[in-house]
Amino acid sequence: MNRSWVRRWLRKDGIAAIPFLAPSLAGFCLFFAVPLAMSFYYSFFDRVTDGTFVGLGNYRELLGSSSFRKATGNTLLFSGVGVPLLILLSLGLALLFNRQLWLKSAMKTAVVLPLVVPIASIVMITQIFIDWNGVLNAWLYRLDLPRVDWLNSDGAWTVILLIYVWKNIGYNMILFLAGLQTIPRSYYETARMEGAGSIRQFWGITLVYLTPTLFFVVLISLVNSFKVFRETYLLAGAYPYDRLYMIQHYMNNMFFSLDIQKLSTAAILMVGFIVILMSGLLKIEHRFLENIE
Amino acid sequence: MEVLLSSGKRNTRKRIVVVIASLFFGILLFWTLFSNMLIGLTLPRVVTEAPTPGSLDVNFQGTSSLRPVLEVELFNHSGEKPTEILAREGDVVQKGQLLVRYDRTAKEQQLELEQNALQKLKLGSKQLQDDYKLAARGEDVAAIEAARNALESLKLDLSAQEKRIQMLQTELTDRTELRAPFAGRVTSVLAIENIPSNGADIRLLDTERGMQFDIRIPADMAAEWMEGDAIKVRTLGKESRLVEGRITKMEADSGNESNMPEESAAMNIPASEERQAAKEMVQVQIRITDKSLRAGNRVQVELTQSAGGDTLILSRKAVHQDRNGFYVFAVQSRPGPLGNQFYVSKNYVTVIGEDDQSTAIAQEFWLEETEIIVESSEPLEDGQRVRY
Amino acid sequence: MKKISMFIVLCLLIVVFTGCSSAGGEGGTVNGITHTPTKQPSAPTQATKPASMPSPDPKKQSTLVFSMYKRDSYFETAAKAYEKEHPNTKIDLNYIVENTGEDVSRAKQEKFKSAMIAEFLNGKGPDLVVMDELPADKYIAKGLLANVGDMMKGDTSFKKENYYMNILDSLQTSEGGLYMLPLSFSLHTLTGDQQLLEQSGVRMNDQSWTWKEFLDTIQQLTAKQDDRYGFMAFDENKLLLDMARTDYNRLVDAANRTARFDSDLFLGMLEQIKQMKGKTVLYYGKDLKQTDGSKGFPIYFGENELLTPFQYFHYVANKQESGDHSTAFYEKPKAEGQQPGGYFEPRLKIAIHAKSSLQPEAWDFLKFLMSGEASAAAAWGANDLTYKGQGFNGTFPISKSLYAAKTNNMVQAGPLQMLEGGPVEITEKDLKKLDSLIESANKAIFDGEILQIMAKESPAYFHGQKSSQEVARIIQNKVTTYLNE
Amino acid sequence: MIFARNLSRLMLLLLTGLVAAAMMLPILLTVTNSLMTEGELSFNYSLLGVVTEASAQAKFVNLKLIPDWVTLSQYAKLLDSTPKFLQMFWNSIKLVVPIVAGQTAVATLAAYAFARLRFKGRDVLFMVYLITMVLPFQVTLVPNYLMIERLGLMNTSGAVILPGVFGVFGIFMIRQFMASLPFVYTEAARMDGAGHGRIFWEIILPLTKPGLAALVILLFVDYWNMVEQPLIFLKEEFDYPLSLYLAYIQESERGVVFAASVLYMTPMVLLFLYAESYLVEGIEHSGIKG
Repeated sequence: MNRSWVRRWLRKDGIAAIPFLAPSLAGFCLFFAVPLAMSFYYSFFDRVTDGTFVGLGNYRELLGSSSFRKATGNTLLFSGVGVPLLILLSLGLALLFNRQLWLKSAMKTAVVLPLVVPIASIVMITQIFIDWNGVLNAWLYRLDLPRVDWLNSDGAWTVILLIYVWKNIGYNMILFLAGLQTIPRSYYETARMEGAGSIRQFWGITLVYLTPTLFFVVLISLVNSFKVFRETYLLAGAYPYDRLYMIQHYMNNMFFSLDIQKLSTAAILMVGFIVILMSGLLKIEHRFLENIE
Repeated sequence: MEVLLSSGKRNTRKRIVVVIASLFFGILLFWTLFSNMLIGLTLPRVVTEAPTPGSLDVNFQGTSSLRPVLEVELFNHSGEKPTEILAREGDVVQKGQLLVRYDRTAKEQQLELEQNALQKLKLGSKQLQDDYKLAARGEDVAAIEAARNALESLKLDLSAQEKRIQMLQTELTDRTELRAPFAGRVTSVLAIENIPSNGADIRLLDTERGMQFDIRIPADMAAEWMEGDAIKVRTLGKESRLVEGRITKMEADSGNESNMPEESAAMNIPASEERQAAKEMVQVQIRITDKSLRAGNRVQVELTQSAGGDTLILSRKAVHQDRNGFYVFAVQSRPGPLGNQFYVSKNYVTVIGEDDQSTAIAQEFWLEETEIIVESSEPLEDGQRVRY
Repeated sequence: MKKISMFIVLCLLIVVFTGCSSAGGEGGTVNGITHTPTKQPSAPTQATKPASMPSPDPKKQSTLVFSMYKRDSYFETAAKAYEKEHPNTKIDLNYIVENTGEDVSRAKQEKFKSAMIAEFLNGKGPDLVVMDELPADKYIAKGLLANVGDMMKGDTSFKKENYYMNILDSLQTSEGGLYMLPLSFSLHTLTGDQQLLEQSGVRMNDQSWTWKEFLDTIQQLTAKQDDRYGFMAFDENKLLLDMARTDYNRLVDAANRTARFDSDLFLGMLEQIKQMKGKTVLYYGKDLKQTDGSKGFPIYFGENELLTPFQYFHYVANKQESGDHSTAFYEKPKAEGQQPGGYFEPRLKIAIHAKSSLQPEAWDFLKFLMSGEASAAAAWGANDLTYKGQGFNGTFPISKSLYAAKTNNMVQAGPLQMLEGGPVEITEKDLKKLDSLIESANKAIFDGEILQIMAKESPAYFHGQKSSQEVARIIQNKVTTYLNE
Repeated sequence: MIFARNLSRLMLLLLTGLVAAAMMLPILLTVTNSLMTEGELSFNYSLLGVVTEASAQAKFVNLKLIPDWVTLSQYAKLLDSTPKFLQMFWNSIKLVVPIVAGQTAVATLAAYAFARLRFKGRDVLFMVYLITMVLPFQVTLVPNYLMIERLGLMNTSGAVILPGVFGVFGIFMIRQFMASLPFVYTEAARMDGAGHGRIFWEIILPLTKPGLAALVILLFVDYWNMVEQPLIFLKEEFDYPLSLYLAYIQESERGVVFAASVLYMTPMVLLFLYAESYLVEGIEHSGIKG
């Protein structure tokens, strides 16, 4: 009975949604939806203006490009390793900081601080470490090992991964902390009274109620894993070491080659991938929402 | 309990953060205003003007001093000392006017002597005439001859003596006076009373023929002139006025400036040889027949020429010169954080003409509505920021 | 329910409609600045190449937009002069930086590149643009630039004999189109003492030599005598760039998207450059610094970039001071079988937007720029040694008559006062020599991503940090990535 | 029992301490380096990015945490002789504050619709929203440029602020927070006949406080760090925000880069310290009982 009532008023929400959605929708159409639609349109033409329709020609060409495939593979690898790693670490930290802890506040600040470090400093400090004459090579020298050109070796990949994790861990932690606050303490109390252990509590309550946040964090981490391009670009230029050559490099280079078709096509492919990923996540979220209803 | 405590702690922390934040922003705000002011003060201050369109009458002014066309020195040939000097410097004299009287006594005494000698000779001649009459009656031919000879020679002596006296007499009138040989003006009196002079006593100027001077004039300005044309000349001095002159001679300037030591033909430009050299000059001789003018008087030739049609007039101080030519400093405004900021931009210009106040430059696009720097508290450079 | 779906449909419609109409031919006004407000959005604006260039309608009010990265006073002067002559045409000069000094970080350059891409691809963009900072080949490949070569041919009032056509002709693309006109250029040459080289008895032919032959020649020369070095290059990297440029087609196969930087050819270049260091080849940048012998290296050949005629005399005078009395200019080595002729570097390359509705006006203005009628510089002096900030006024102009006027000024001004040493007389004979140098130049110095990648990685080898194979492999990888994008 | 608990606490402290130290290292480096003299900096880092001869074996960049001589000269130089810096600092404020305020407002409203209301096409629309968040800047630059130009926003701060205000991040984030709020909270009000406006304002909004705090922090950080938009859409350097000064700091200004970084970071750190208390303010404290 209760359920059908909910469904009924939900159906009426359409009109109610308009005032809430209108301001956002107007701006969104102007600044995001139109450009997105145009990108989509570009991906089927051979030129931006006065182009002829080439159907899937751009897509075929793109998939035929070995550099694009390389970029895709590298991006998948980087995000595939980086995102889970980041989420695990930040969730762990958030859980840690959600408890009573000495000097909690100071440490929390310490974890969040990398977020505010400007790119210029990040790049410079990274260079101090990985330059040919940098600190890492100085240590190697002391160990009587030959120097390494970090930016042109597989080490660069690790370095970028470290930068990514270091920089975004605070970001995710903030999100998780905020997410954790939405879980009513009473749930834990009830669970504790029912005799559930802390691990059971984590799986049963924390993780379940954190699902929407988690969904969000996954996507943001993914977006941020793309954004680490800025640092990579400043460190290694438009054509970095093979392993570092990500989809963002490809897109950036396509942009400066005026190849908007390939750029748009690559973007659309990327969007397609993300849509699939998100549909999965949304489905999980729906299940969760139904759960808590 | 714990919640209350921690929220109390939180509030203190928040307060601390707020205090630090306001301190931080306060300092930055203060510094923003302060440093802008400070920088503003250290900038060189400039005075500007906007070039006004119009044609500048390019003035040429050449000054020169007059020299006479004819001037003679009058000497005392007697060698006597002047007793009375009638002429004074600047006197306008008529032809034949007495100028100086010289000492007559020596001459008069000599005349008296000579006259006495003549008297003596005349007495002697009576004797000889008598002798001759006597001898003529006789038959002694030789005696007659001798007597006649003696008489003849005495007659010669007599006439010679008479001539001498005559000479002395004319000398007495002529040489003891100095008279003007022509109408003119006494330019200087050199004779001094009672002191015999060796040189000229009076310098006399022929006013009929007038004065003349040489001057160098830019060729383009003199282009319309021919020899014989009239020209206005300004006299300098207390009573400056315009007099009419006439061109007597024109010749292209040899370029050798050492030839003309006197005049200072100048376009009123900062001494810059390059500029002078750039202008072709013409050497002009102008004669003035104005009685009131004296030699050595400064005269000035003023010429005006409209410089081009499309010119802008600028203060002369605003135009500078370097190796590459003339330039001005324009003020360029760029928008800055607190209003506009002004920068110096150096621009080369084509100078068309100048007078002592202003310079005419060729109209150029960027000069429209541009402020040109006239004065600056410090030497300027291209691109420098200034305030005004 | 219905309303919601209506709303969404409406929104999507807006999206699609605006998307399409914007993507179609763009000719609309923006902020009321641009010209031709009436243009069918869907009308193809594909530049129909006119058989003969129509002269601009003098009665039409038009505003030419002229974009460039760096402010150039010559353009400002010229624009104003042109506006005065053509009261109905306004020139709107857009530049990003006052001078390159304020953009050390190249942020503004990135901005300029991005903005130009956005404008061009939206079918707007300037009518004229200075291409020096932009990847011209990409613009040409996308058909964004008009073929000025055609305009030139179609314009009867354009007097070819007044321009260095050898320069313009050699800037044509392989299809014969000419998309950019340089307003000026510099010359890249070798210098040597003619007498000395003739006396040495080593046979050489600078008209046709390749780098290999050239380097062989040097080796022969240095084998004979002991106190003279062979060749003073600027540094290893520049030498490598020069060598790679001549053999570019053997290193890069753009059509098949393959690079051969791991080949023996390239490895050979790298190794040869390093091996010859010392007796045969000296490096200006490093060796001169180390020995403090500012002039003290007797050499057979030096390399030189002449930016102005002044530099020619300056260089000859300098050599004279150090004892070379018959300095002659030689052509730089070229690829095998290539036509004789020296190298030049085009500067201030200007292109016309293919979709500009004001092409006749733009061409007319470009013609005006090329003629140098508005050039204010009277003569070259010691201050004009560098290209920096001099723009058009500093370097060799593309206009022959302007060049003649300038050199004439130089002769008129009398002996050139050098920064050091005595004044140098400028004679007609010298100018003739220089003329032939200009007239024979027919190889443009080009740059590109591939050469930049190479130049970035190779110093590690020259400084002994990595082996040649390692460097070659990295270059090969990166270039392959580039080619396969 | 107590001992074991203390031990585990100690272990935890140690662990987090270590993590924190590692995280802090670059920031410490920045701060301490900002207190060095320019001479010391250039001595330490002169070899950075220089291709040295292989023979120069033992020459390395000198990493130093403690300055030889503590000085504020970098700050003095930055504030005194770089008026551009301060100008850009205020520009950043002028750009970021409206964006954060605007996006928070717009996003909260939209998020409510996405999270608490149900209408047809909601999920599709939301998906479209999300997609735009993922696209790199270059992809939409060309159409965006056109749009901004058409709206007459080119070279005005509006070109940066407006797209920022309508950014999707906030919607997404707040939606997730609102979605996870149990429906029971609003059901009672709903039964009482409260409209969506009231529910939003009186119940949901107070409950999303931690989320809003997180949003403000993250938005501030994101937009404080933005580089591309202002670079492309603003023309004059005096309109540029501080992020551009730092992202493209010049070689000659390396002596002040650390000081500039410290000043650059300060507002964000202060904001975090301030908002942090809201961030951890659990639901129990917000006065609503379930």
